[in-house]
Amino acid sequence: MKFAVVVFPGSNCDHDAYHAARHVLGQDAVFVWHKETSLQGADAVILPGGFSHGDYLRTGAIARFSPVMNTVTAFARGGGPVLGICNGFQILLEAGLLPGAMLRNKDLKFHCEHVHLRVEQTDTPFTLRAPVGQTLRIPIAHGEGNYFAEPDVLRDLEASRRVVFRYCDTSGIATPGSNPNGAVNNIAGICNEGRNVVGLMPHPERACEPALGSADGLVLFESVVSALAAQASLP
Amino acid sequence: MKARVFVTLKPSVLDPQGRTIADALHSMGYTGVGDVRQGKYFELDVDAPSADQTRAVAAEVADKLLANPVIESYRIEVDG
Amino acid sequence: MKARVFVTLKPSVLDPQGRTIADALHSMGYTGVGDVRQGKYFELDVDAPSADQTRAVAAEVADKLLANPVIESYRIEVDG
Amino acid sequence: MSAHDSAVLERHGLKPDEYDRIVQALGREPSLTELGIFSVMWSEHCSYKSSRIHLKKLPTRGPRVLQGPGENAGAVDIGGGLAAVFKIESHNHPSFIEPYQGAATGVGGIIRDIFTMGARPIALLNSLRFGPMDGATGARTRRTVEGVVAGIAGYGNSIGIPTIGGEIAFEDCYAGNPLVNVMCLGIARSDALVKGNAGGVGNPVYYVGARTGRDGIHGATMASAEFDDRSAEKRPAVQVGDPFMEKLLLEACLELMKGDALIGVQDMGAAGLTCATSEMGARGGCGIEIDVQHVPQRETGMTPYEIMLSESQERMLLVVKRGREAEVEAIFQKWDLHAARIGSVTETGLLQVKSRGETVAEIPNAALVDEAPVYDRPTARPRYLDEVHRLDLESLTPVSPQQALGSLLSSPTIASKRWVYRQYDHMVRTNTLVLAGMGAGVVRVKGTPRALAMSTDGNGRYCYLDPRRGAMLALAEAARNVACAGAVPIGATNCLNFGNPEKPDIMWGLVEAIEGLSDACRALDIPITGGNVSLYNETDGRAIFPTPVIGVVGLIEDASCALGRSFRAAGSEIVLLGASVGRGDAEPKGRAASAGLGGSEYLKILHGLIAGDVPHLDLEAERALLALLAKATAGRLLLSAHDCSDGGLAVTLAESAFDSGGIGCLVDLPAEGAMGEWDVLADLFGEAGGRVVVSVAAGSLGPLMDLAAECGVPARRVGRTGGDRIAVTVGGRAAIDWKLADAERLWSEALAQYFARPAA
Ligand SMILES: Nc1ncnc2c1ncn2[C@@H]1O[C@H](COP(=O)(O)OP(=O)(O)O)[C@@H](O)[C@H]1O
Ligand SMILES: [Mg+2]
Repeated sequence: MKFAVVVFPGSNCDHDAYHAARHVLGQDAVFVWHKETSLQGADAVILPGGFSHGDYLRTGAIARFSPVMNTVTAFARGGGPVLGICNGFQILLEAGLLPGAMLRNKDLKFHCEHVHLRVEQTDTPFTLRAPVGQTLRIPIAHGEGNYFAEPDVLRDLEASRRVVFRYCDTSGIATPGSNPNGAVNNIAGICNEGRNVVGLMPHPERACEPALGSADGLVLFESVVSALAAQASLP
Repeated sequence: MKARVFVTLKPSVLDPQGRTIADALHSMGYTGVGDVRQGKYFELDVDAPSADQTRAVAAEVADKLLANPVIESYRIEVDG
Repeated sequence: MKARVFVTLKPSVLDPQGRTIADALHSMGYTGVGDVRQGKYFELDVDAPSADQTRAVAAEVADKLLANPVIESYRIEVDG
Repeated sequence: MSAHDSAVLERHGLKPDEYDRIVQALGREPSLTELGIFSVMWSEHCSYKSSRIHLKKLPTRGPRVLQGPGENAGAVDIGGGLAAVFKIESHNHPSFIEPYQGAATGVGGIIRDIFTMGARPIALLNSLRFGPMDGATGARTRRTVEGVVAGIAGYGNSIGIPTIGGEIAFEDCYAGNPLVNVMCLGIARSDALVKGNAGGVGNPVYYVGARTGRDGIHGATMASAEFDDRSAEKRPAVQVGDPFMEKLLLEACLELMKGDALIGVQDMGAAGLTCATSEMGARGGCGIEIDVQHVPQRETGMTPYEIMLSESQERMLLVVKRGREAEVEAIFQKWDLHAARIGSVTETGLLQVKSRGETVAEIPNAALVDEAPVYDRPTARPRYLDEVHRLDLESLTPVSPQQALGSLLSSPTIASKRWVYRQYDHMVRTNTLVLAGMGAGVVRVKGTPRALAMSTDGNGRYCYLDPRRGAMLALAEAARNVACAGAVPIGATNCLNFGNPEKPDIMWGLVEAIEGLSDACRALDIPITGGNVSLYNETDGRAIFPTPVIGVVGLIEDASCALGRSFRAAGSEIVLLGASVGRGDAEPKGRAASAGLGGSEYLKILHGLIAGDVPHLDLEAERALLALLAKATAGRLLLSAHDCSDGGLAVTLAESAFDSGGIGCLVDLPAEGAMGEWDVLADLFGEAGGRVVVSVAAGSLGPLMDLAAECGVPARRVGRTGGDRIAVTVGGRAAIDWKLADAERLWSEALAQYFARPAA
């Protein structure tokens, strides 16, 4: 299968996502410049981490106007799997493909460290290979990952089981102490109603090889490969 | 003409920056300062013939780009 | 009373944020918007008996904490 | 006498005899613009006029050196057709004025030096010095630390280069003069290193990046008679960094460098356009003609003087091949950058500056770059040295080892730096093999089996007591650190932070340090490929300690052999490599003890003393130790390795247990004869070089001991990992017995606690 890694000006985890898809997973992967309008026939789209447009104004605020976002939106509406990682998640929020918004981390500091995530939902293309409740050890690296949504939106997210990842402690319990940024309900990642668009603040692409300290992030990429293979084998 | 756009977090949104500043001020002895809210402030040079048109452009720009309606609201002032 | 503090970069200090926003607006077709400058905006609830005293507290707080005198300047408005 | 009165010369920092040399070089009186150009190029910062003759003493050659000092950065061969390109630079003064922006623009500057060489930057490090975190200046220091750390993070994180290492120390002398040194390393194809040369008469000269403003125009040149009264306030002394702009420049330049349209490139750092044009012209032996009218400007009404001297950030100067303009412009266009053609290469050897066609400056490039004044400044051994070497331990009351360890672990210099490195994205680019805080920074080189380890080290306290040996110790420590990670040191860069060189005692320290560094580099076979000199680090006449900071780069042939500092398994054997105890040598008791504790963190923290002889160093032994570590790591004999430095053996043992997931240790150090209290303290807290604590699986103990004997390195099994305590005895007598979790909590929270204090 083929991954499209979208490159915005200021993306800086684009090479990392590409490396994970291509060299660790052994799948096909292409970079798509933000001014392009074709996804080059990709089966899945990754909006990578970084600081698109310097994160000036607001994270993801300017990137969502890039020409490629119309294509990504159409791809998402058509059910294509889209993964937004960190800045990619922020862009999905700004673009309205996912609900809510990001605030500064509650201590106003950038945090780069490994955290634990509990997989809450496995009926998304990016989590179907992970058992519910599995705890993943994956790094975060962000200054604005404090997820916020109005109470009614939040109720809806929870009721429709669209919180995909929650920050938790080593034993899988979502505690205040395991919440690195103040995100409401310890939310680390969510999906859309169609469940094909997933955004998360932690960086699974940084946790795909034991040499880097964890390979727990690999399951997200393996899941989408499986999801697409399953889809392809349908009549 | 010059338009000024003030973007603030909606009252329902917790403002971590404002909170931190308020805490710092209290610990510095400024107990008379209660709530602090931090927002953004933009000055736009708009090439428009009237104050009304300047305001209209600024409002469009604020709606589309400068403010995120999920968490923020804005106010506009136009010079002259 | 409410004090509003506007903190802006001094005129000749580079404002990368403002420039990036202006560039974005231009590529979105807002060619009538020229220069954009971005600053910070604070609302303080000050427990002081008069507008003058509110302003004085706000100025002190701006000097000490809200503005970085090396690159920024500020302006204060007091309600009422 | 001259066209410019003495006040003008003074404001430009030019001495009367320097002015005469300018007149001689030009064969006429300079215009004010020309004077400005000379003043920045002949400034200490650009010309190295006080240090140049001494820097020549540094060994800069070696079989791996592809580029020594003289270009934007040095480069060493790392095999597989690749080069590691690296350099360190200071941004001390700007960081004191505005900590966030000062540090951020320092990072931006060093990154540009690396990618101008055609290398993709893959790692950042730093070395920071601040005043004490408490006391009268504590609040200001804490604000400075917060700003500097946030600035380094803000720039590095945004541009996407991991900050993988560094060091921070706190000392009174830096209260009015913090040090911010930043290092960057990149990878290039060794046959495609790009130089800062101009060449090819008629080739176009391009300007790319941020528009020029009045920021950063040399302070000394500010309020000259030609300017109106308000110009000073229009000109901020501090620049604001724009990492987004630099990210675009980085990607665009690297894309351009893949082709062959480029002749040479240089960033506009110190002395801006002036330095870039004249240095590129001088290196290429040609002339450059520009018209400042074509320079993109951010402010209106800028004079040629201002444009030539502006130090606005994120700007590059390029010379490209004639006929390839469209191709070059298209690449920059893709990245939303505008490449402005501002002039061309000439055969004259002159820097010709025009403004709307009219010549405003015309100076031989060689006069600016190669013929700058060079001084052999007088030196004198400072008198304070006689005082500080006296150390009478008998007049002090010894502190119990356990209490001393607690004080050291919670002192800001030794405490965990997690509060700092958590703010740095140290994992972006997915190469980081040894996470921040776990020893030397280690990044793999994708597409090869290799990895690079790097470390920055300095020790102002040692250099204050003995600049020569202090500089040697700094190099040895940096080398040892990369060796502990499994690497062979292959090159070094240095940043020499000193006070006013016009003072003979400061100059003496500078020369001593350079000579010491040279000797150590020769002895350990580590060439210096570049560096930076930062002088005049003084506030109110008080100079900082002499502070050479060394960055060493090491090569790991098999990335999977990379090691961290922490124990990995309970029940492994702990071995001390190198001389067995803190005294380091076998001098008679008593004197030995004082020698062992001289200059130590123990003396400073527990007794408020900076005194004594600096720690022992034996370069031959150090060399043998490096060789042993290389063989032992390549043979996968070791589970962890951590060198003894600040705080001595006791702190090294504790740190080996920290971040291990709760693996304690049981250690017994050998006693020699009757041990007095001071002997025990010296063994535990003395900082003699050349020692490393390693842990090995039981089965590897024999092979390691054999290898050590073969390499001529003393090695002694001193204990075993395991349990939940740090327990150390000396000659069987209890010295330290502490619950690991308690010690680790103290160490890991100490620094953060300072920042939880009120802002005030
Ligand atoms: N302490 C030093 N040791 C060796 N080389 C040095 C030292 N300081 C400066 N250099 C070399 O002198 C040259 C000019 O340095 P510098 O002016 O700092 O470069 P830049 O123009 O990039 O700021 C560089 O090649 C640098 O490596
Ligand atoms: Mg340079």
